[in-house]
Amino acid sequence: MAKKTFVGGVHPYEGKEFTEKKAIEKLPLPQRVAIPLQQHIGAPAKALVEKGQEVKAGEKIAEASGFVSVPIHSSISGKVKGIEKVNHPVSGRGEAIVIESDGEDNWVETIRFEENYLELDSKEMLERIKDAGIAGLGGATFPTHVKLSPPPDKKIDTVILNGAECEPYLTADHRLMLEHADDIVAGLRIIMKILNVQQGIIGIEDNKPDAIEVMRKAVKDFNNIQVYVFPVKYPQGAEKQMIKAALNREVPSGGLPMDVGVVVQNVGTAKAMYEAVAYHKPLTHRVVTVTGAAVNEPKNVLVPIGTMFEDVVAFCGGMKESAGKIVMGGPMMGLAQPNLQVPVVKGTSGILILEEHEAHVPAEDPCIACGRCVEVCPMHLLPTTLQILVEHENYTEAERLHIMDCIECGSCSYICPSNRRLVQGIRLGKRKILEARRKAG
Amino acid sequence: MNNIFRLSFILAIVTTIAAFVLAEIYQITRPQIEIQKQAKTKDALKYVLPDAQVIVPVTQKVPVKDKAGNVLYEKEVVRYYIGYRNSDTTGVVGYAFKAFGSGYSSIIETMVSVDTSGTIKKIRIISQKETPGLGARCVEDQPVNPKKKQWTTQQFVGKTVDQLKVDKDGGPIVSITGATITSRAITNSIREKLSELLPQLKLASTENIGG
Amino acid sequence: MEYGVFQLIILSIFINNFVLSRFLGLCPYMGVSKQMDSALGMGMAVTFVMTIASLVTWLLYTFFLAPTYQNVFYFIFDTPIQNVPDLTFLRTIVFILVIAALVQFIEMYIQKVSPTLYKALGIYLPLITTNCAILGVAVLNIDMFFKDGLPLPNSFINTLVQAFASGIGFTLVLVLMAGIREKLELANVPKPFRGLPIAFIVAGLMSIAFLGFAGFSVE
Amino acid sequence: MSETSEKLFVVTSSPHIRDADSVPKIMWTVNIALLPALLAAVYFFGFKALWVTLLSVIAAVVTEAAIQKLAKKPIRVHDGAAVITGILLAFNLPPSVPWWMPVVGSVFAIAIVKEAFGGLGYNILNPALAARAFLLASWPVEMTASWVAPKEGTISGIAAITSATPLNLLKQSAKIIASPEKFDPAQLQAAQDAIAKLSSSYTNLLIGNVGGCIGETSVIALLIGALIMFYRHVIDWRIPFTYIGTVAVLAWIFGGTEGLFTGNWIFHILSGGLILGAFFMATDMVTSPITGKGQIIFAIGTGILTVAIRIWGGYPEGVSYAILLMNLTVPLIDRYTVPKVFGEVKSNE
Amino acid sequence: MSVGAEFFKGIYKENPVFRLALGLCPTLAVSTSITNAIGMGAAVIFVLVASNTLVSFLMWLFAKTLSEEGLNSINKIRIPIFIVVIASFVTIVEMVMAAYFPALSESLGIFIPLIVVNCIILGRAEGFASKNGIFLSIVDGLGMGIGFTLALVAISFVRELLGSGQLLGAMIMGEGFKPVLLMILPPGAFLVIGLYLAGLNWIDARKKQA
Ligand SMILES: Cc1cc2nc3c(=O)[nH]c(=O)nc-3n(CC(O)[C@H](O)[C@@H](O)COP(=O)(O)O)c2cc1C
Ligand SMILES: Cc1cc2nc3c(=O)[nH]c(=O)nc-3n(C[C@H](O)[C@H](O)[C@H](O)COP(=O)(O)O)c2cc1C
Ligand SMILES: Cc1cc2nc3c(=O)[nH]c(=O)nc-3n(C[C@H](O)[C@H](O)[C@H](O)COP(=O)(O)O)c2cc1C
Ligand SMILES: Cc1cc2nc3c(=O)[nH]c(=O)nc-3n(C[C@H](O)[C@H](O)[C@H](O)CO)c2cc1C
Ligand code: SF4
Ligand code: SF4
Ligand code: SF4
Ligand code: SF4
Ligand code: FES
Repeated sequence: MAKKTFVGGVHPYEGKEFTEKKAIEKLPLPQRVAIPLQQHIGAPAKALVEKGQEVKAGEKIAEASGFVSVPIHSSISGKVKGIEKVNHPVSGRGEAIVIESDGEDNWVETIRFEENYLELDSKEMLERIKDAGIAGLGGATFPTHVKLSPPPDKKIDTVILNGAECEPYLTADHRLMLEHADDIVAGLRIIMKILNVQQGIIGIEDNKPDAIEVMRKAVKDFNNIQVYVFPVKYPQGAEKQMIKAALNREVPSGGLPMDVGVVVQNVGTAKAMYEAVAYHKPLTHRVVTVTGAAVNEPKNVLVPIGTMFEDVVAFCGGMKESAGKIVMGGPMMGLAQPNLQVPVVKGTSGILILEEHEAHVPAEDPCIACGRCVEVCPMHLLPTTLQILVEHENYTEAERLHIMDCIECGSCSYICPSNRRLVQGIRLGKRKILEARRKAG
Repeated sequence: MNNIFRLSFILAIVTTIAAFVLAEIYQITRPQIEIQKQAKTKDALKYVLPDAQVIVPVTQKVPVKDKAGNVLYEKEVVRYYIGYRNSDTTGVVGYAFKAFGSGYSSIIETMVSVDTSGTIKKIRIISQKETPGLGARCVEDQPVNPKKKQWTTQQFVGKTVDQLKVDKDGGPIVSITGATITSRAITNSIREKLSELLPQLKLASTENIGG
Repeated sequence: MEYGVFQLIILSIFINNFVLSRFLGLCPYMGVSKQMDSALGMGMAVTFVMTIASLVTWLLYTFFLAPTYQNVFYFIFDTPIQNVPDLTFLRTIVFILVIAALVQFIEMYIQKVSPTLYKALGIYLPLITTNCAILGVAVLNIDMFFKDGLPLPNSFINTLVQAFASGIGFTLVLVLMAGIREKLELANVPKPFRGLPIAFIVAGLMSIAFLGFAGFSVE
Repeated sequence: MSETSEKLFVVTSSPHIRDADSVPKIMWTVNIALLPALLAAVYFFGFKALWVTLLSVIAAVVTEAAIQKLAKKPIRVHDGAAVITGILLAFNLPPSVPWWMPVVGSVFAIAIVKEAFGGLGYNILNPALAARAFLLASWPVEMTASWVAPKEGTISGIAAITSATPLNLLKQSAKIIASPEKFDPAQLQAAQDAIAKLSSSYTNLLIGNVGGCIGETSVIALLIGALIMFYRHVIDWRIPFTYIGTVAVLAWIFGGTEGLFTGNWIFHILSGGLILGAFFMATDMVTSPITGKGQIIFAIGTGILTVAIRIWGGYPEGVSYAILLMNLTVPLIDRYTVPKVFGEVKSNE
Repeated sequence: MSVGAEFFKGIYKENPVFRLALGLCPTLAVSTSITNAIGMGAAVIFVLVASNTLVSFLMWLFAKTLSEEGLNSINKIRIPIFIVVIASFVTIVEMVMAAYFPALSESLGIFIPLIVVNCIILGRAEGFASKNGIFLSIVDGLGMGIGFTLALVAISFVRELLGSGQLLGAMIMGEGFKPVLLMILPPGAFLVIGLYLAGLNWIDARKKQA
C-alpha cells in the first residue's frame, strides 16, 4: 500500500538522533515544584490547598472550575510553600502552587490496579479521566474528557492515536510507544469503549520502524485496530492532516475532527487515560525529551509536573556555554523561554536547547512571491498574502482568505527564503480578530 | 410636468441663441476653412508640376452603393490632374495623382507627377502620421547624394513604374533606416496607382512606358 | 479608410486602446481603478453608454446635421440637396447635450427595469456624462467613418463596433489597472510615488507593454 | 541561582529553525545558470558581447545601490537580483548595440521599473524586459539594425532577403509566399529556399550559431543553465514547460505556410528568445503568479501571445512583449486562483 | 482672498493638472511638443475665461431680474446651461483654429471639441463663476487656464526635448543626441507626468520637514 499523506508540508532536519535510542529515565525527586494552575485550554483550576499544608503525591490540589477545565494533582509529596506568581512557559507569568519536597515521594493510597476496568461503563470511565486531570499531551492540552463527550448528533466512527511525532528533535512519544505499547493500546481501547467506536488507528511516521513493529505486535490481537504508516513530513501529526492522510476525510473549515466522525488523541494521552481508568492514577508526570546540540547529555526523562527546567537540564548534564536559545517543545511550534526558571507543564513535550549560532532567525527580506509558502501550507492558505494583510491591518480581507484556518504549524515561515515572519504575523492577526470578535460579543 | 416643460423650453431657447451665434461665426470662418482644406493639395500640385500654368482635375462619377448593391448616390472623385503649359489648357507638361499607402501607423498620402512618358517627375508627401524620427522622416527631400545611401523623396525623380521597389525588395529605392514599412508603403502605393493609371494617361509615346 | 469588423475590434481593444494610446477616459482610469469591483462596474457602464451614445449621435449626425442624402430635409421635405443646411458645426454642442440627456434617460430606465443592474451601474452613470471617452468616441466615429460629411461604406456598423470594442478595451485596462493597484496598496512604494504618481508610471509601463500589439497585421 | 540562568537567551516566536535557502542563494544560482549562455555568446559574437553584459550589470548594480542610499534603505545589491536584471537585459540586446544603450536600459529597469515600486519583490513588470521594450521603442533603429552574424557564419545568406535572424527570415519568407503575386519569381524561390534551409538548421540553432540577441541564441547553453536551476529547485516545471508546449502546439497549428497544421514547431521552439524567456524570464517569481494553477494560466497566456505576435504581429519575435503583457495580468490571476482552503465547503461561495 | 491669490492659486497650489488631476486626457495627448501645448493652453484659457465671464454675468442677470421661484427653477437647469455656454465657446475655438491655424487644428485633433468635457471648465463655472463677480471670475479663469498651460508646457518641454531633441521646433540637442522616441509616444506622457507628480510630492515633503 502506498503511504498516504496530505498535500503540503516540509521536511526540516529531523534531529531525532540525539535521543531516539535513549530509554526513558526517571528524574530524581526534585527539591521543589511549582505547579501552575493553568496547564490546559479553558478556565484555570481553583487551588484547594493553603500555604503550609502537607500534600501527598497524586493528591488533588486544585479543582476544575468548569466543564472545560481540569483538576490538578501534586506530583510530589511535601509542604505547600504558597501560591505564587512564577514564570509560566506559555503565558509568561502565572499562579502556581509551590510545593517543597519532603524527600519521600509518598503517594495517595487510592492508586491501585482494577482487573476488570474494561467492564466499567463509559460514564464511569469518563469520570475517572476527568478526575485524573488529563489534558491532551500532544501539545494543545485540550481537556480530554471534553473531547470524549461529543454532542449526541455527532456520530463518531473512528479513533486515531497520534504517534506521528513529526516535530523535529522530539522523541518522547517514540520512546513511549517502544516502552509502553500495551498501555497505549489499552488506552485506545478505553477510548473506543467510551465512544462506542469500532475502528481504531494508530498513526506513525515511517522514520520510527522500531515503534511501528512494536505497536503492530501490540495490536495483533485486536482486529479492529490498525497501525498506519505515514511518510515523514511535517506536520503529519497535526490532527486535520492525519485524518486526511488516514481516512481521506477533510475536517471542514472552522470545524473539528468530530464533524467527520473522528477523535484524535496523542499516544501519551492514551497511556495517561489507561492509568487513570485502570489505576485511578492522576496525571502527575510526563515524558520530556531534553535535546539539542547545546545539551550535554540529551535524554528522554520522566518528569514530575512542576519541576523547573533547570533541574531537568541539570539531570541531563547541564547545558553548554554555547547555548543560545531554550525552547519548550519542538523547533517548529515550541515556545522560546527567556531562562530555565520555568516549570514543566502537562504540555511540555520537550526542552530543546539550541546553540548560539542556531538561535537567531535571519533578517527579513521582502517577499519575492516565490510561492513556496503557498506550496507547503497544509491548510492551502496564502501565508504571504495573509501576513501582508495583517501588516496593513486589513483583517476583513484576511478573514475572507481564511486566516482563522491557519493551524500555526510554521511550515510557511520555515520554508520562506526571505525569512518572512509569516506565521508570526498570522498569529497576531488571528489574535486581533478574536479580540475584535470578543468585543463585538 | 408643467415645470419640466418650461425648463426644457428655456434650455431650448438658450441653445437656439447659441446656435444662431455659432451659425454667424461659421459663415465668417467657412470660406477660410475651405481654403485651408484645399491648400495642401494645391501646394503639392504646384510643387510637383512647377511648370504648369493651369492644372485641371480629371474627375469621374463613382456610385456609392449600400450593402445590397443599390446605388445610393454618385460621388465625384478626382482621378488625376493634367498640367498644361499654357493658360488656355494647351501643351500638356505632365500628370499628377495622389497615392495612398498604409504605413506603420497612418495612411500616407503622396502627390506624384509623371511626365508625358510616364516617368516620375516629382513626388511630395502630403500627409502622414508615422513615428516621429523614424517613419516620419519620409518627408525629407534633400538632393540625392550618391555617396550617402539615404532616403529622400528626390530619389523618385526619373524612376519608371518597374523601378518602384525598395532595396529590401530588390529595387533601387533606398529605404529609411529602420522604417521599411513606411518606405514600402510609399513606394508600393505609387507603383500600384501608377500602373493603374498608365493606360488612361494620354502619353506622348507609348514605347517609353517601362515594361 | 475602410475597415473590416475584426480589424476594428483588434485596433480598438489593443492597438489604439482608448486609455493607453488615445488618451481618452483617463479620469475614470485613474479615479475608479483602486478596486476591482468598481473598475468592472465603471468599465461596463462606460462600454454601455459609449455604444448607445455612438448609435444616437451617428443617427443625429447623418439625419440632421450633415448635408447628406439621408438628411431629413432632403428625403422628407424634398429640399434640393444643395439647399440642405450644413449644421455640422453644431456637432459639439448637440452631442454633449444629447449625451447628457441620454445618460439621464438610461439611468431612469435602468432604475425602473432592472434594479440589480442599477445597483451595479447606477452610481457610475452620472459620473460618465462629463467623461471625455463618451464624447471622444462620438467625435472619433464622425472623424473616421465620414468623409466630407458623407458616411463611408459600413459607417453605421463600424461606428457600433468601434464604440463597443473601445469600451471593452477601456474595461480591460481598467480592470488590469485595478488589480495592479490593489496589489500596490500592499507594496512598499516609496512615499513620493504613492498614489497618483505610481499609477501613472504603471500606466506608462502598461502602455509600453501594449506596444507589443503595434503593427499587428489585421487584414 | 546557577550561573547560566543570568545569561540572556534569545526569545523569538516559532518556528525556530529555517530552511537554508535564501534570496541571495536563489539569485546567485540564477546568475551562475546564466554563465553558460554568456560563454556561448562570447564564443559566437566575440568580446563585444561580454562588454555589453558587463556594462549592463554595472549600471544596474550602481543604480540600485545609489537609489537605496538615496532612499536611506539598507543597501542590498549583494542579493544578486540586480545582477540578474543586468545580465538578462544585455542578453536581450543585439550584440553590436552602442555602449550607452545597456546603460540607459539598466538605469530604467532598476530606477523606474523596480525601485519606484519599492524594490525587490514589489515590481509589477519584469525589469529587464520592460527595459528592453523601452529601448526598442526609443531607439528602434539601433535595436533592430545592430544584428551581427555570428563568427562561424549565419544560416541566412540569401541575397534577396537581408535579415540576420532566423525568425525574421521566417516571417519575411512567409509573407512572400503568402502573396506571391507581389514578388518576382526569384524572390519567391529565395523565400522557399530560406524556409527549407531554416527547417534543416537545427544544429546551428541548438548550439547558437545564428544571429540574434546576445544571450538567446544558444539553446544548449541555456538548457544547461535551466538544469542548474531545476537541480537547485529555483524554478519548477510549470511555467517553462507549459509555455513552450503552448507555443509548440500553436506554432504547429498556425505557423505553417501551407495551411493549418503545417507549422514547423521545432523551429519555433529553438529560435528566437523562447528558451531564454521560458526558463529565465517568465519564471521570475516576483512577476509571475504565486499559485501553481495561476502559473499554468500565466504560461498558457504567454504562449498564446508569443505565437500571435510572431505570426500576426509587427515584430518577428514576441517573447518579451508576451511576458510583459502577462505580467500585467498577474494580480488578476492571483486574485482568481486562490487555492481551495483545506476543508472548505464548496457551496461556501 | 485677494485678487492676486485668486490668480496664483491656479498656478501652483491648486494647479488643475498637478494638484487636482483634472483634464488629464488633453494634457497627456497634446504634450508632444511645446507648440501643441501652448495652442491647447490658449484654447483652454479662452474658453475658460469666456465661459467664466458669461456664466458669472448670466447668474448676476438672473439674480437681478428673476423672482425667487424663477431663480429656483433656473437653478435646476443651471448645469445644462453652463454646458451650452461652454460648448458654444469650444465650437468657436474649433472653427477659428480650423480657419486660421490649420496645422495646430490638425495636431490637436479631437481634443479641441473635447474641451467641452474638460472638467476644469465646468468645475470652474459651477464652483466659482456662478458664485462670484465677473472680475474675480475672469481672474480665476485666467489663473486656472495659465496653470493648466504651464503644466502642459512643463510636460511637453521634457517630452519634446528628449523625444525629438527640439524645443519649439528648433533643434537643441547636438548631432550626437539620439532622440528618445518613447518620450513622444504615449508611454512617455504617462512616465513624465508620473515623475513630475512624484517630484512635487517630494518637494512638498521636504518643505513640510523644513
Ligand atoms: C534572433 C533575432 C533576430 C532579430 N532580428 C530582427 C531584425 O532583423 N529586425 C527586427 O526588426 N527585429 C529583429 N529582432 C527583434 C527581435 O526578434 C528581438 O530582438 C528578439 O531577440 C526577441 O524579441 P522579443 O524579446 O520581443 O521576443 C530579432 C530578434 C531576434 C531574437
Ligand atoms: C502543526 C502541528 C503538529 C502537530 N504534531 C503532533 C504530533 O506530532 N504528535 C501529536 O501527538 N500531536 C501533534 N499535534 C497535535 C494534534 O493536532 C492533536 O491536537 C493531538 O494529536 C490530539 O491529541 P491530544 O489531545 O491527546 O494531545 C500537532 C498539531 C499541530 C498543529
Ligand atoms: C515605437 C516604434 C515605432 C516604429 N515606427 C515605425 C515607423 O514609423 N515606420 C516604420 O517603417 N517602422 C517603424 N517601426 C519599426 C518597425 O516595427 C520595423 O521594425 C521596421 O519597420 C523594420 O524596418 P527595417 O527592416 O528597416 O529594420 C517602429 C518600431 C517601433 C518599436
Ligand atoms: C528564476 C528567476 C528569474 C528571474 N528573471 C528575471 C528577469 O527576467 N528579469 C529581471 O529583471 N530579473 C529577474 N530575476 C531577478 C529578480 O527576481 C527580479 O529582478 C525581480 O523582479 C526584482 O524585484 C529573476 C530571478 C529568478 C530567481
Ligand atoms: S499559514 Fe498557518 S497553516 Fe499554513 S503553513 Fe503557515 S502556519 Fe502552517
Ligand atoms: S515563501 Fe516567502 S518569499 Fe516565498 S512567497 Fe512565501 S513569503 Fe514570499
Ligand atoms: S467618472 Fe467622474 S468621478 Fe469617476 S473618475 Fe471620472 S471624473 Fe472621476
Ligand atoms: S471633466 Fe474631463 S478632464 Fe475633467 S476630470 Fe473629468 S474627464 Fe477629466
Ligand atoms: S477622461 Fe477625463 S480628460 Fe479624458
